Amino acid sequence: MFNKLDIEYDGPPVDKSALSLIASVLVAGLLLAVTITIVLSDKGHNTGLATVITQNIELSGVTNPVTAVLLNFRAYDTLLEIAVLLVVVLAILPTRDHHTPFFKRIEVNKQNLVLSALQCWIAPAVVIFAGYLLWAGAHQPGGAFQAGALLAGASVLLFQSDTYQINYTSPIARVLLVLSLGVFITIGTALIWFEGSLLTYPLAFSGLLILLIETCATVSITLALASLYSSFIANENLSITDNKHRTIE
Amino acid sequence: MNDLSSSLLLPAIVFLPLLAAIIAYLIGQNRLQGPINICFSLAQFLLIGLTTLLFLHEKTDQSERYIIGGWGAPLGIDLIVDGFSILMLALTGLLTLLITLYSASYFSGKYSASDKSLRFWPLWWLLISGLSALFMSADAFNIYVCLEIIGLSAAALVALQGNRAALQAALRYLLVGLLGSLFYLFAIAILYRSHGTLDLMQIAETTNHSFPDKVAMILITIGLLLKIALFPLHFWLPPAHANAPTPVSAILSALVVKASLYILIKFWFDVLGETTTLGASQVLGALGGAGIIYGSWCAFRATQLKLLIAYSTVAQLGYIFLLFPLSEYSMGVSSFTGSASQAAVYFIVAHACAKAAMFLAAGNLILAQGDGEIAQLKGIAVREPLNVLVFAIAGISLIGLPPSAGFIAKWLLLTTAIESGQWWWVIVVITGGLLGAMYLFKVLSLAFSTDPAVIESRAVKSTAPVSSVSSVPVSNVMTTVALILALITLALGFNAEFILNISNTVSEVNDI
Amino acid sequence: MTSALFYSMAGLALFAIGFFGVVVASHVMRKILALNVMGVGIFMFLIALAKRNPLVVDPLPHALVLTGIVIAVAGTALALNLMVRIHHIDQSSQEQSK
Amino acid sequence: MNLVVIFDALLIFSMLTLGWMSIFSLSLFRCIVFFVCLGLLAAIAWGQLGAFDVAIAEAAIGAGITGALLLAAWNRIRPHRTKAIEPNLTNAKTSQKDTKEHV
Repeated sequence: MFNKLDIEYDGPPVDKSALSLIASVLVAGLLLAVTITIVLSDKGHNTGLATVITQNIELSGVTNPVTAVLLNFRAYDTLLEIAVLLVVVLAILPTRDHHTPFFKRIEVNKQNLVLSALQCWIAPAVVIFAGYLLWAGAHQPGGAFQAGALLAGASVLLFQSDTYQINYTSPIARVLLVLSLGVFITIGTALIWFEGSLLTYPLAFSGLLILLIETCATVSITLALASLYSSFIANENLSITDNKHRTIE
Repeated sequence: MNDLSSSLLLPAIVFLPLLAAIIAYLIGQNRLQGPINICFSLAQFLLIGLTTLLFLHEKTDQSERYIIGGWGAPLGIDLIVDGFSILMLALTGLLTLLITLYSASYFSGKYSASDKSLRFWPLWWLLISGLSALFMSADAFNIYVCLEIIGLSAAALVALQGNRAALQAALRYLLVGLLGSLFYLFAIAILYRSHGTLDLMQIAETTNHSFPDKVAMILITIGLLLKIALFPLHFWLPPAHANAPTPVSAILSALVVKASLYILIKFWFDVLGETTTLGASQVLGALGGAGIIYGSWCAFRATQLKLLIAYSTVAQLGYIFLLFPLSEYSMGVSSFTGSASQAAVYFIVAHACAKAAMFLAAGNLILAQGDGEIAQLKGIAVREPLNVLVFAIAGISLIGLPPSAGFIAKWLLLTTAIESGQWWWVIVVITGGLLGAMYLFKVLSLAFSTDPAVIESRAVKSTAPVSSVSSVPVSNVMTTVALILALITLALGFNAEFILNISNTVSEVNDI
Repeated sequence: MTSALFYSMAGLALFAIGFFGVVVASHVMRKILALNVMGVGIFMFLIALAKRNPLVVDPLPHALVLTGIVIAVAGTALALNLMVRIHHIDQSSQEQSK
Repeated sequence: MNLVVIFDALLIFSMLTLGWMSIFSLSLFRCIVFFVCLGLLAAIAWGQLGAFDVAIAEAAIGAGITGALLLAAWNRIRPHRTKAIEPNLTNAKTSQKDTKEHV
């Protein structure tokens, strides 16, 4: 079923071989029928972990339960999840440093009016709103991932034209990309000394530490998502050089 | 309270590779890259070794838990270590050390483009941290995250080679991996719905014959079988393992498929053990048997050396799946105890060492020959005697001839099959062994052929290289690492009691 | 019958549609889209599951879904990158043969 | 109450349709657009279910960033790009921008 991997642009949406088609219709239908029966028949556990979480929320340092789960109760998951994002960034970003500065502004004569208006007005507003989301994540919906995604969206907008450029392979970008993972690991390990267990926040500082980790996470996630986007826009040269290398088969 | 559950050791096993990944990424192109990574791998090996020794020393009859964040099971995430996972961890530590040594010279710029190493090292360490985290995880969703780290970094490592075949193999591998994880995630959602917790132990305590648990088990099995590449779902494995850089092939065959297998065994026997049925385990066994025959046959017909070894992995995975019917039958109730589980554990260890040795040796031979065609290997034993020796030792273990780890593993499997009265598996195992002997001797007889004309023509060819095939002298380090792995395979065969003792611990632990 | 039940069934249906698409669709990008649809289906199932008791909202599945969304975007990016690189190689080899 | 049920039913129905069309539409571009719409509808549905955190994340990441990535990749593999690159392969950056305008 994965033997055929088309990349040609045009082509029928469906693989022509009818046998696999019928088989998969059957499988998918069966799966659907079976699982729907479960949902209808089984009552299951009624509330999950909701009660435990509400009981412990005061010990977590934040009042938004989702943030408490993400960055306190199940912080280890979040740490590994940031590692997942790092895997993809490492796999995609060009390896060679172009030796241009991290952030660059180029004056372009001919400007797209709509785009520049967006850059001037919307982008700063998005940045402020992202900051608000990050800060508000402690007690109401919001948090590092949403803020990071918003900022990444803003930067996609900002770097659509060539006026601003970010070099994602420069040393500063490297440091910022691994910042959240590094800070997370450092805090987590340091807490073993102070509190005796991994990622155990002391009650008095937990809110502060969570905010610190979230801020770093926002920076890294923004940069990671924006660099993923930029790799599709401008890595033409990279993939050409990649092919030229001698490969050992 | 004992040392292991309160000490730094368990989280450090996950965090050290993460730290290594960060540092490897930050220092970038540097002469120190190799030495630093070797230091990290040594540290990781020592950490895991210390953990293993502590675990064996304590001789606990229970699994050890490490509580992260001080919250405890339903709310937070725990790390858990029992006999089986300590064995997998020890294997990870050993292979990390040896393959890192190998890669340090493989990626030193002599054999591959230097900027490949820039991508390789961070991804390598993230893969290792994913594997270590997986073997210690006690939380169903945490396992999902670990599986994704492993799947994504493994696909990225396969793509490192950069040619079309490797990219296509990596893409297929990635898509299959994502599909498998989605099935697993769906099963986790169903489990959480009916049990209200994500902790494996707590799910195991409340599990019963209920319908949702059965469906969850089916979904988990389908998803993980996709990732393990059991027979009808194996299509992605040979190209991915054959087209990856040599050290990556070694770790993929030795550990990455075993990681999914580990999770499947854990769910099948420990967590959702009550939902499994005799029929289902016979089906898995039958698929494994078909995999043995089909994989061996494809290996016999392969023309590329690495493709042959990759198909042999498909066959060897089939042997491990015989565990499911055999253990079910011997115990009446499915549990990870008894001789079948010992055989499976021994098989996993033996195959990991032998297959890693074989891939490394094959990589060396291909480097020396400049070509991956099996037909080109004629008479190579004269020029690369040590690597051919490694290949032969690993091959003996894979076939299951004495004295090797593979022999003991197969012996255990055969005796279990006979004891439980399931004689048909004996036929499958013996046929698989014969087919294995056929494809491995095909390679070896070519390598040892001492037809003087051939050697002469090779010598002439090597003095005046005309074609695009370029041969490089293989560095001593790379040969030595392969040799060490092969010797470990032999030593496991001579000194069977050592591992059997550990696997005794395994069965004791899982008995509880 | 609560609305959460409807939504969880819709999630299951999306999962099935996505799985069907992964198996049947021929283009890589369609397969990637189908995997994402499957993901949305599972996330929907999880979120509906968090609301199955109309009085209590269970925040744990929400956190799981947040993690899952980020992982899904990471996997999608890697798959798209590999696809683009294969396409690039195909294109340059076509140009060379011309 | 009745209105809410109708709203839910409409939402679910349109999501299923969009899910189907985002895989099986004839043109890849439409597939991507439908997928982004699916993400936005999913965000609404999750808001309806009380998961505001996830709704924000889905709208921003699931629909926004994924959509942008898909569109960028689509732009790289669609056929007429070959003609745009050929004349000035050395200066890929500008041709990039030219084709960008056509989107």
